Amino acid sequence: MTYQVKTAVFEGPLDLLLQLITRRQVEITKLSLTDLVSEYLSFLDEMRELDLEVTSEFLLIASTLVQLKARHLLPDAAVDMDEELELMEERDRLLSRLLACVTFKDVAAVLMHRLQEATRYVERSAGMDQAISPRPPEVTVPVDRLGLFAIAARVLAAPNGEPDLDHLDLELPSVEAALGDLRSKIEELAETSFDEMVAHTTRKVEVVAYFLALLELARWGLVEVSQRDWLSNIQVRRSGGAAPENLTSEWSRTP
Amino acid sequence: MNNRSILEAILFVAEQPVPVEELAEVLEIPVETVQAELEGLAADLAERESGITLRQIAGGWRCYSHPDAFPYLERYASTATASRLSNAALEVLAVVAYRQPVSRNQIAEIRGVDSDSAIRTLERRGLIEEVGRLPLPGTPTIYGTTNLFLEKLGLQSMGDLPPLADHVPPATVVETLEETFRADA
Amino acid sequence: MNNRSILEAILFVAEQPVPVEELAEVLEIPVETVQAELEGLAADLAERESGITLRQIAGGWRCYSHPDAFPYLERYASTATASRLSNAALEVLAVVAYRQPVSRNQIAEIRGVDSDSAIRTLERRGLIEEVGRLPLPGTPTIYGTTNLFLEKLGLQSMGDLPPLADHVPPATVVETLEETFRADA
Repeated sequence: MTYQVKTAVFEGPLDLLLQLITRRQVEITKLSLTDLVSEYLSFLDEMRELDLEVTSEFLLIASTLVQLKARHLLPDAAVDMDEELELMEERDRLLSRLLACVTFKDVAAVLMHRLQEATRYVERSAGMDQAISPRPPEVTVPVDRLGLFAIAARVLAAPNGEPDLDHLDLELPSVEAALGDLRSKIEELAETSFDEMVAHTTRKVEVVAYFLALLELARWGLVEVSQRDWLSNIQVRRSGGAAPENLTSEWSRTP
Repeated sequence: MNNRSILEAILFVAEQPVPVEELAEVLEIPVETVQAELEGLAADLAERESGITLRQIAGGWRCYSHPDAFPYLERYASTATASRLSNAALEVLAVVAYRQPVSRNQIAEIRGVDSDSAIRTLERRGLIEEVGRLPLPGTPTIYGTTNLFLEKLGLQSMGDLPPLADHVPPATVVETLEETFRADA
Repeated sequence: MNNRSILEAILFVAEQPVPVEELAEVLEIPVETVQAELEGLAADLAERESGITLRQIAGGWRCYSHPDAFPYLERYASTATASRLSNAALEVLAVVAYRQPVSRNQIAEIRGVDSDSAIRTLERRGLIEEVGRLPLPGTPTIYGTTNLFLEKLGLQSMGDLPPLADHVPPATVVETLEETFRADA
């Protein structure tokens, strides 16, 4: 299990290498190539076991590291000058790519900060008041048909923007909480309507949560629901049955 | 940030008069305090001869441009920037063009943000128009593009717009999902 | 009505950043005077802790609500805040911002990983766009940032981005890395 946690946090071979390095940043001056190489290699093994995609890029970096390590361990061995030069070139390339990667990661953090800052500035989009606004003599559409097509493709391709799980987690009302609330209400009231049950909510998603909770209660046989026609209020009545022990909802959140 | 500034910020972005009770709720302060602050703010703006005025109107408060600035606003309205459509308006226009007839709510749902003022702008500019009502509670208006739209985009008919269907592979949605799961460590 | 108030009124109704030249034309006064008045107005608003701020952005001037009021605006309008970009998308955005125009392959090379879906995400969000094609086999697309990028980041121009050199890791880190990888250490 720990593997998944580990592997989920890096993206690509450079990223992996960086993480292995920064993990020991406490003592960056004592960074040992030997340790680094063995860790990188063991990671590749783990990835293979987990059947993750090991690209040639991963292997290329691994082989460079191994070569460097070999050279490191055998400083006096006779070496082929050509091979040596090639290795040095490869090393420099790796080094400069690592540095570029670190640099852009740093910039990305700055951009994120700026984006967050900028969203806090809200512009006024109401325009001129209709009552006093003069009709502009000639409206300009700053795109042609292909431009408009591109915009449509962009906007229509991603309804409601990107799905963002962090947000969902924070903002979705809990069905479990709604369940608890409904159960205590139905204990108290014996008979009520869905509209009354959700009278205190302010957002549509909360109503949805309550609706799901109500379905769950009906499934457990704790309430009876009825409706005169499809647009009328849903009537909810406590049914005779006692609550079974240890009810678990499929909406329960697993930590 | 003090209450007066917060009220000023809210009324700056508001697209219609905001009832004092609503403001009191947002700031979690008594209605009387809000009323007093707003009167103070309105007096302030008037005193320093601001280009913005604050008025109590139609059951709420709203900011307006100062009436004396009207001749200049008229001239501004005919400049390049003012007559060019904003990004938001262009997005709404694209949605209406490809999804017509479409309602306010459908547009907002697609864009993920409230789009009322952009819709008003496009309507006022004659690029979209009401084409009917939906048989739903509140009978929401549905919009379509106009002949002026065709003219402005140099189109002979709507058939001249590149078809969208072949260009929106559902794969992109899958990929976006995938990326969200993968990259957000 | 004085120039400053007229400018305030115009920027209050403007739906996008207004270039200073355009304002000068509307008011029939020199560009320098407009610039000075706007700077004065911005300072004024800041000094009296107004809920409105005036910023020079994406080639023009535009009024915004004060960032400190944002939590209240969210409560007032329950604004759908733009959903966050993933780390991968942010990194690609950083590469495009500083290396533009840049191709898919060049981006992948720098990040050491395939970046296609992050590129698509950014394109869809309107933050980057195709700016041309390379004269190579397969004529690969090259990307650049958009005006919306400037606006979303609160930048006046690309020159406002901090120089890349500021983000290069400190010498000690570079040295240690180099030492580690040096064969004859």
